Amino acid sequence: MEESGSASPSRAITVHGLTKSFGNHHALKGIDFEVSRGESVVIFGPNGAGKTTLIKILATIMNPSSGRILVDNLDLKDHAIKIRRSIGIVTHQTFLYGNLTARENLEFYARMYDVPDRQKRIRELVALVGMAHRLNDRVGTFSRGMQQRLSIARALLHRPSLMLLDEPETGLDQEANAMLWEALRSGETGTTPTIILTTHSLERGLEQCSRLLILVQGQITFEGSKQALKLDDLKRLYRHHTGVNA
Amino acid sequence: MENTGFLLAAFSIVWAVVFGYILLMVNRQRKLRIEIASLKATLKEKGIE
Amino acid sequence: MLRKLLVWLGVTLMVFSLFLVFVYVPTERTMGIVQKIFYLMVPMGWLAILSFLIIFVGSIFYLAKKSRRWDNLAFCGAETGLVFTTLALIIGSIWAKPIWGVWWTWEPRLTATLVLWLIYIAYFMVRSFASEEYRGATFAAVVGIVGFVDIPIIILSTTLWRGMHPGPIIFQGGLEPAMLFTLLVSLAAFTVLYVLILTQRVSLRNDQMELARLKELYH
Amino acid sequence: MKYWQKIMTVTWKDTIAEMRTREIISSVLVFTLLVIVIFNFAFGTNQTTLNLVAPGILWVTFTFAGVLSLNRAFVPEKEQGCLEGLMACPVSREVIYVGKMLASLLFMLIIEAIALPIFAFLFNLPVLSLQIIVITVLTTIGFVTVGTLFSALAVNTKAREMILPILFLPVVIPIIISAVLATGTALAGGSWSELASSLQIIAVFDVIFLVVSFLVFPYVIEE
Repeated sequence: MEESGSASPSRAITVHGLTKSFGNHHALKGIDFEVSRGESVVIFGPNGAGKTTLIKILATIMNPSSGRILVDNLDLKDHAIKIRRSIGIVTHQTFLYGNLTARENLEFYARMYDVPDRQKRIRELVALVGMAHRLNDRVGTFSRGMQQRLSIARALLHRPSLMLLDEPETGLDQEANAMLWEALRSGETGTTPTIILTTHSLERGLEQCSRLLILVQGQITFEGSKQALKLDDLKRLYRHHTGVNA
Repeated sequence: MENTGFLLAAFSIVWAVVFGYILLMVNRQRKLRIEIASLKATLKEKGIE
Repeated sequence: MLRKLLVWLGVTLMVFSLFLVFVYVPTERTMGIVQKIFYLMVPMGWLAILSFLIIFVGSIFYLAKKSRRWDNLAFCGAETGLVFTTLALIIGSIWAKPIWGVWWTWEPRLTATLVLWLIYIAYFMVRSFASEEYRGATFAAVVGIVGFVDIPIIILSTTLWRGMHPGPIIFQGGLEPAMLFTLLVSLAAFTVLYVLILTQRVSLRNDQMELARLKELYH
Repeated sequence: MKYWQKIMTVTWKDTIAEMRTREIISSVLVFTLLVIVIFNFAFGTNQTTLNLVAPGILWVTFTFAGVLSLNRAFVPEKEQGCLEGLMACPVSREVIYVGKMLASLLFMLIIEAIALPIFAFLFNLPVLSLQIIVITVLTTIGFVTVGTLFSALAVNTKAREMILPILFLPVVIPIIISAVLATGTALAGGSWSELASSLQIIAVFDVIFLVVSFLVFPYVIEE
């Protein structure tokens, strides 16, 4: 994470020939793409296209069936533990324990990620997500929205240089969603992180990202930068590739 | 020769089960092969495989 | 070709072993003719353990390579193993009745076989309870590995439990040469039979998989 | 050193979560007491009979207590995807296994530490000896090494409450046998050397399954 701003304009992520099978079901059928440092890429696709599988593989939660993935020029297979240090994840699940307080949850993850100066960092983040007043309450007593805010704090604790956002807007209210992007853009994590986002919302994806991929049935069917695209074009494009209205 | 019955029972049970199992397998495989062949033919007609 | 050879070898060995058991080998003095079940019981017990060795090998390679073929091997080993372990239990109780006067006795080897049988059952249960088939295969592989490693400990503990010393309990002074020879031929005959059955089962399972794949294509 | 810190962090997390609700310890403890009382009805109050069946009662009780508490070990991890959160942490999978195992071990030992005196009291038996404590600790280690592995497996299946005992019980039979034997010998006033063979089997089981579970655990939680 410290070296993310280093001089070499190298890539943050290289994915080559990635496949993933669950028994006879092929969730990802040979995926190739690259992401530069600091870039934000959005992946669109209908349900069951393999978006979540892809995110889980990048997060090293799931093992690919074949293919090669480099993160910061390190092979994911050989350097999983090192790479995990630089990854932050927000999904519709919060990864928080209902029986622990907000502080205990953050403290737990802070320890797991070797966050220096834990207490200060925790205070910083709960202030950022507006949860300071509930720090010592059990997470199980929180509303869904509050849990999601805390989940953002959890993901940012270790100042990740690569953010994986798997449909983050599910469960996040408008305000919390804005807060998340604000935090990512403001350099709260040190430098602007590389972002990979999956979402159903074409508007939000287009707004937040510089490049987009469309994933259909485990294959990337479209790849392009957003410059040339207006929302209407994207909608047409999406329908063309997926056969579904967005 | 007392207990010859037990000896014969043991041998016949083993052989009955073993042959039963083999027969079951051969039978199932024959049916499977027929099914596979017909499915392959239909798939070919449809031009999938 | 090889298979045909194996079939002939198996049939020859089997006939020869039957001849040895029923005609050639002398009847043991204290237990009488029923002692001859021994030549059936030992091969069954051996196949029960050999099958678990196959499950073990198949499971390890499946976890390492995630290739369907290794899971198939482990699964087929488990099924044939279950058949032979069940037979070992049945023969054990046919053996127990004339010798001890009861159908079931907690004799160490019989007890160990029963525990092994329960682990075989667990192997199939975990498969059927898994939410997806591929996960079931992984979980079964874990059970296969744990179960195999457990076998020596099970044998040790059941022996200790009945207060018997490990070692042959059927013959105090070791086997007579004629008996040993008969036993070895029986073991060889059943091992060849086992290989034939296992390969047949694997080929059947491959066909089942092929059918499943074709059906997937069809839909 | 870092390795141990992470392991202890996982154990610490489980422990404070348990302290807050006492879900496992209190429910399993009540269950244990009920089983002991029911066994008392089943075998009557004849002290000679009780001496004979006491080791069996003790280990049947602890075995089922183990199944019950291990069944809960991974349930909190499945809520809100916490297991995935753990897997995304910069630690090897084995850290998760050892951390959770130590927490389960702690809970089981607490339950046993409370149940044993009650057992001694109700059955009028000297089970609070060093010998029996050693047997209990060693056997419990065996329970949780295999149990944690199977618990992680069971939580990913349908009918998870059913699958754990079906897997767990046959595998731990060797240590239950040995624990019952050793407890019987210890209650009869046997010496350490008379316990040696049983304790050896339990210890060998512990070591082997610690290693095996350590090695296969990653496959259980990864897809």
